[in-house]
Amino acid sequence: MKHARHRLLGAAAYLLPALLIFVVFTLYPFVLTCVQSVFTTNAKGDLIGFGGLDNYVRLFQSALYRISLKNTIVYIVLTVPGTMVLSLGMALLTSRDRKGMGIFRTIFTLTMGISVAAASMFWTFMFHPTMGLLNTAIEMFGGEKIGWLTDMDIAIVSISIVTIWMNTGYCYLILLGGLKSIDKTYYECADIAGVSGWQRLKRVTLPLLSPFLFYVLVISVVNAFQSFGVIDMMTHGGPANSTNLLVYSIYEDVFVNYNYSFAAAQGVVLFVIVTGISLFQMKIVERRVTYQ
Amino acid sequence: MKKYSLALLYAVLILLAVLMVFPLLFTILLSLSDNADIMNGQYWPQVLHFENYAEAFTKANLLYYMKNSVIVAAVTTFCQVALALLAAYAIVFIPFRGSGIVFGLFMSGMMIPMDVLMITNFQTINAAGLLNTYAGIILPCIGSAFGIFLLRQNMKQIPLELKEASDIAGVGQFYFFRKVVVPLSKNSIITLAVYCFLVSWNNYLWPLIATTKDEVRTIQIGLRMLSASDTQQDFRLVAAATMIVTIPTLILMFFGQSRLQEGLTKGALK
Amino acid sequence: MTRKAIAVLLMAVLGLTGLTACSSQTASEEVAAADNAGEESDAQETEEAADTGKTEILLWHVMSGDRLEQLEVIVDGFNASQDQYEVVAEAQGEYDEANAKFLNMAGGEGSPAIMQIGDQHIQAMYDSGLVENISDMMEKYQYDSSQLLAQAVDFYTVEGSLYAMPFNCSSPVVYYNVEALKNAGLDTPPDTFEGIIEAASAIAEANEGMKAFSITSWGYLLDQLLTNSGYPIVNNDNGRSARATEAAYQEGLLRFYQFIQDLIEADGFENYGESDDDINAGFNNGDIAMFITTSAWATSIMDSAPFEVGIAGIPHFADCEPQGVYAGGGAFVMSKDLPEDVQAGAFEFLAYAASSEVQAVWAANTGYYPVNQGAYETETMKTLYEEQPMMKIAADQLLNGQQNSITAGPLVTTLVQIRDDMMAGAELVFNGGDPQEAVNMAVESTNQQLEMANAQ
Amino acid sequence: MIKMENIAKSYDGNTMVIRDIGLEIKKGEFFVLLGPSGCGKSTLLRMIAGLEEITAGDLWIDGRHANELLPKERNLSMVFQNYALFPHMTVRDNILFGLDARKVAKKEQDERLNKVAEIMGLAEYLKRKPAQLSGGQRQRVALARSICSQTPICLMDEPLSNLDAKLRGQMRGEIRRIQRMLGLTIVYVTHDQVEAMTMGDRIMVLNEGCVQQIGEPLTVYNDPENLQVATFIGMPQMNIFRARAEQEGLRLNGSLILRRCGGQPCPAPAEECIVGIRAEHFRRGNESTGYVLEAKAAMVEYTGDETQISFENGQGYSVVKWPGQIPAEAGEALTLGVDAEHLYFFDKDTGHRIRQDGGRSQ
Repeated sequence: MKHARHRLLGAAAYLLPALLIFVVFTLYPFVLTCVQSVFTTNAKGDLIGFGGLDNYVRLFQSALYRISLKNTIVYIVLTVPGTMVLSLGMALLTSRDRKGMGIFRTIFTLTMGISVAAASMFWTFMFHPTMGLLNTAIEMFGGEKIGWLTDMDIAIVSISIVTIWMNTGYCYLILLGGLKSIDKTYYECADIAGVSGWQRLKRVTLPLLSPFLFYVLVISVVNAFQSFGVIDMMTHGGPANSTNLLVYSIYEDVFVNYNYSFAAAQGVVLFVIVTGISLFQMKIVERRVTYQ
Repeated sequence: MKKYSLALLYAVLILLAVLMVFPLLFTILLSLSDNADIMNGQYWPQVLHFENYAEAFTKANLLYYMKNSVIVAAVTTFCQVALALLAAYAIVFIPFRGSGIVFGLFMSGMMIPMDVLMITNFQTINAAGLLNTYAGIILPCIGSAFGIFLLRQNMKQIPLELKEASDIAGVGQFYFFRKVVVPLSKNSIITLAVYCFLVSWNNYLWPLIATTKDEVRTIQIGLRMLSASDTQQDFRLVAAATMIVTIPTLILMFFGQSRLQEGLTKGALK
Repeated sequence: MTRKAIAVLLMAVLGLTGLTACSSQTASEEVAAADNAGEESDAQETEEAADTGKTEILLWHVMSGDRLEQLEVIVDGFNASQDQYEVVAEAQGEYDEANAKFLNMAGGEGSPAIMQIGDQHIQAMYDSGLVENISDMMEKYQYDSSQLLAQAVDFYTVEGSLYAMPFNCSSPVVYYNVEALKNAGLDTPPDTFEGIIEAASAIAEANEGMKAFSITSWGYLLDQLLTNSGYPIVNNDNGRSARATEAAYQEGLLRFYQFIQDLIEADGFENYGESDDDINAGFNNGDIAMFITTSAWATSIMDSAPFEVGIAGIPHFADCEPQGVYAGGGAFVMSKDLPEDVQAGAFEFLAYAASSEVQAVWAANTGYYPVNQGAYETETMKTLYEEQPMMKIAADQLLNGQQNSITAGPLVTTLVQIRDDMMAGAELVFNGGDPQEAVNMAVESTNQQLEMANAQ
Repeated sequence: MIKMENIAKSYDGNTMVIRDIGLEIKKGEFFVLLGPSGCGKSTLLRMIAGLEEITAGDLWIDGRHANELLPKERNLSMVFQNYALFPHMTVRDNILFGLDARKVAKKEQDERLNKVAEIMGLAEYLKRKPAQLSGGQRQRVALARSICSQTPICLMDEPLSNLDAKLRGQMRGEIRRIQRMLGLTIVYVTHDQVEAMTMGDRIMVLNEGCVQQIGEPLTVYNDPENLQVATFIGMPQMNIFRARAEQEGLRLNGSLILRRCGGQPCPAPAEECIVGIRAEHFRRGNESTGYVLEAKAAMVEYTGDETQISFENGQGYSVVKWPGQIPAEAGEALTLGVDAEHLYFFDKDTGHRIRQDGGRSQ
C-alpha cells in the first residue's frame, strides 16, 4: 500500500500547478456561473434572490435567444463543411512533392498566424460597401453592389467566409500532416491493383485520413460555437441580430445589459450543447474512423 | 501526371493562393495610399506612403502595445508549456488511481468558453490586486488543456521500460523527467510553444478586460480601439496598424510551419 | 522520492509567484521608464504626480481620435491651471466594457474618481449607488448650476437631483448636399418626413439617380426623432414621474418605419446598416443627398466632403408640433465617498470642464455644443457661428425646444437595450421587412428587458 | 542471496497469476526461470525487481526483507527484452546512466566505463547513438549498463530474444563468461530451453504460475518431475504414448507393441499410464536392448549433422533422432531398440513422474 500512497503524493506535486490554475480560473468561475444561473443578480454581480429555473424558462421563451441559436446553427452549417472541404482540397493538391509546392504550403498555412482582430480588419476593408474590393470588382463587371455586412441575409454568409478563411490555415496543417503520415505502401498496392484517381481517394486516402478529418471536425465545431471576435469587430451582432451568435449574446448580456444571471444561464446551456455534440462526435462518428 | 492535368492543378492552386492572400495584399495596398485616394476608390497608390506606418506606430502607440504583447505571449507560452509538461508527465508516468478523472477534468476545460467566465475572472484578478499587471493577464490563460492533451499523446509513445530502467538505476522522478522525458518530447514542446504563442498573441478580449491602463495592454487591443473608434475611419492608419500587428506572427508562422505540422499531426492521432 | 516531489512543488509555486512578482515589478518598472513618443502617456503623469505632491484624480473616458486630443487639451489645461490636483485620463475602449468594470470594482482600489458615461447609462449608474449626488456637491462647493444648459440638467436629473455633470452634448442633425438640393429646387431640406418623400423623385432626376435620404440604424437617432415629434419612449412620462415599466414608443416608431418603407418604394433611401463611416463615405460619394447623424461629427464631415455641406434641424411628422430634442451625448459621474481632497479636486475638474470658455473651445473643435449657457456669448462661439452658421442650428434645436417630460429625454435603466431593439427593427425595415412586425419584435424585447431590470 | 517463500501474485484479486512459489538463489549463481510465454516468469522477475507489487508471500534480498523496498533500494540492475536504451543519449551516457544519482565520483565513473567498454568491445562506439548500432551492439550496451552499476544482482528479461540465431549463440557464451568473471548473481528469464540448458547453473521450470521443477540442467533433462517438464525440455519434444503393461511388453496407444527381450524387467506400473521416450534414445537395429519396437517410417528429414525419422504411432507421429546422415526412405520398416532406463513413466491423470522405486514424485 505504501507504493500507492507514495505515488499519489508524487503525482500531486507535478499536477498541482496546472490543477491550481485550472481550479481558480476555469472550474471556480464555471461553478459560480452555474450558481448565478439559478439566482438573480444586480448590476454589480452580487447574488440577490434565488430565482430557480426562471432564467432558463425565460431563455427558451425569448425570441432573441431562439434567433441567436438559429444563427449559430446556420453559422456552423456554413463554416464547418466549408473549412473542411477547402482545407482538404488544398491538402490533397499539395501532398505530392512537386516544384513550387513549398510556396503554396506556406501561403495556405498563412492564415493561422493572423489574429482575429487583424483578420476582421482585412475583411472589413474587403466588404466595405463603397470602396471595398469586392463591391468595386463586382461593379467593374457591371454587377450590382452587395451589402456584405448590411444585408440581413448576407451578413451571416460574410462572417462565415471570414471564419473559413481564418480556420483553413490550422485545418490545412493538420490534414497535410495526416496525408504525409499515410504509409506509402498503401498507395503502392493501390497502384498495382490499378486503383487510381477517384476510387483511390474514396477507398484508400479518405479512410486512412479519417482520424485527422475527425479531429478537424471536432475542433471546428467547438471553435464555431465559441466564435466571438469576428462578430464583435465587424457586425456587433447586426444587422437586425442576424449575426448575433450564442457567445455574442452572452457578451451583450454581461457587458451591455448587466444581466449576469441571464448570461450565466446562456453560458451553462452553451456548455451543455458543446459537450453534448463533442460526446456525440466521440461516440458515433469515431466508430467510422479507421486508425492505422 | 499528363501535361494538361498538371496545368489544371497549378491553375487551381494559384486561384486558391490568390483567394487566401488577397485580403492581405489589399490591406497592404490601403496602408500605403492616403485617404483621399481611398475615398474615391482609386487603389493603386501613385506615391507609396511609408510614413503611414511610422504614424501608426506613434499615433496608435503600437510600439508600446507590441512590447507588452511580446512579454505577455512569451511568458504565457513558457508557463503553459511548463505546466502542461508537468501535468502530462504525472498523468502518463505516475500511475495513480485518479489520473483518468484528472485528465477528463482538464479536457472538460477545453469545452468551457472562456468568454463566459471573464467577469468572474476579472473579479478574482481585481481582488488579488493583479489588475493592470502582466500576471493579471497571464495567470488565467496558462492552464492549457490542449497542451496537456498534446504532450500526453507524445509521452505515451515513450516506452514504459525507460521509466522502469530509471527506477531500477536509482534515478529520481525529477531526474527522469528532466533528463529523459523532456528531451524526448522536444518536438512536441516546440509545436506547443509556437501554438501557444500564436493563441496568446491573438488573444483579444481578455487582455482588455483585465486591464484599465494602457501600460500593460497588448497589441490586439490597440487594433480594436483603433477600429472601434467612432470617429471618421482613418483607413490608411488602421490598415498600417493591422499590418504591423500581423507581421510578427506571419514571420513566426513562416519558420514554425514545418515543425508545427509534424507536431500537430502526432497530436491529432488519438 | 517525496523530498524530490516537494522540491518540484516548491519550484513550480515559486516559479509562479516569481513570475507574478517580476511581471508586476516589470510593469511598474516599465511605468517609470515608459518611452512614450508623441501622445502623452498616462504612465508619465502617475510618476510625476507622485513627486510633485499633487493629489491624483483618475479619469476614465471612452474618447478616441481627434476628440481624444481635445479632451487632453482640457485635462492638460486643468492640470496647468492649478497646482493642487493632477487629473490622469485613461482610455477604456468602449462604454460597455468601461461601465462593467466600474460597476464590478464597486469603488475598490484602482477605480476612477471621475468616469465618462453615455446618456443611456445614467439610470444604471444611479441604481448602482456608486455615484455621487452632484447637486449635493454643488451645494458643498457653492457651484452656481444655473449657468448650465437647462435641458442638459433636466436629462441627468434623477429624483430631483443631478447625478452627472453634463460634458459633451450633441443632438442629431440633417447634413445635406447644398448643391444637390439646389439642383432639385430646394434651398433647405424639407422639415417633415412627408416632405422628404415628395422631394425624392425631384432629387433623383436632378442628380442622376441620387437617393434623397438615409440614416444609420443607430437607436440614439431614432429615439431623438420620436422625441422631436412628441412621442415618449417609455411610460410614466418617459420614466420621469416614476420608474418606467414598459415601452411607449410603439406609435411613433411605427410611423417612422412606415416613412422608411414609403421612401424605399419611392426609391429615395439607401441602406448603410449601422455603419457611420459607410454612410459618410456614401454621402461624400454623392450616393445620397441628405443623411442624419449626430452633430458631434460636424467638423470631420464638413472637412472630408468634396462639396459644400449644409446642416439643418431634424424633421418631424407633418401633423406633430416639433418639440426639439433631449440633451443627448455624454457626461461625467463622480465616484461616491471619495477622500476629501480627491473629491474636491474631482469636482473642481468637473466645474472647469463645464466652464464657458472651456466648453466654447471644446464645441468649436468637435461639433458638440456647449453645455454652459455662458459659452454662447464667448468670442470663440460667436466667431464660430458667424463663420459656420450651420453649427448654431444644432444648438438652437435644443435651446428653442420645449421643456417637458418628452424633451427631458427617457430615464430608464435599459435605454441601451431599447435603442438596440429600435435598431434591430430599423434594420429589418431597411431590408424590406414589415414595419408592424418590426415594431412588435422591438416592443416584446424592450418589455422583457424592462421586466428583468426592474426585478433586480 | 535471493529468497522467496509462498510468493503469489494476482492483478484482479481472484485469478492468481503466480501461485505459491518458493526459491532460494545462492550468491554468484546463474539461475534461469524457464517456461512457455504467459507462465508468469517475467512477472516473477519484475516482482524481484520491485516493478510489480507482491500480492502475498515474502521476498528477501541479501538478507533484507524486500517486499516494500523501491526498485532502487534493492541494489540490483536489469536488462530489458528490448534493451530500454535512451534514444537521445550517446552509448557513453546510456552506460553511465544513473551513476550520478548514486553519487559515484566522475573519475570512478570513467574508470568503470573504460573497463566495461573494453570487456564488451564497445570502446569505439561510445560516441554513437543507440539508433546507429546493430541489435547485438545495442544488447551489449544494455548489458554494459548493468555491469557498470556494479550491483551484485543482475536481472535479465529474455535479453537475447531479439537477436538472430548466430548472434544469440555468441552472446550466450559472452554473458556466461562475464558472469563468472565478475561473480554476478544472475536471474535470467527465457522461453528458449537451449539458453536455459547452456547457461543456467540451475533452472526453475514454470507453467501457469506454479513451479514444475528446480534443478541443474541435466537433472531436469534426465529426471523430469512431470509431463510438462519432460515435454518442454528437449528438442525435438519427447515422444509420448499411452501404455498398458501386457504379457510380452508394453502396448503403445493400443496399436504398437514394445516387446521385451531380455535385460531387467521394465518398471511399468500395473494399470495404464503414459510412457515417454526421447527421440535420441531409440537405437538402430536390434542391438541387445531391453525393448524393441517395429514401426514404419513416415517421413525422413536431414539437418546435415543429424537425421530425424518420424513414424506412425497409432495416434499421430513420433520421432527418432540419430546423429549423421542415415539413408532411409518413407515407408521403410524400422526396428527400434530402447533401454529400460530410457523409459519415463508418468501418471495418466496427474502427469506426475512414476519412478523406478515405485514412488511417485509430488
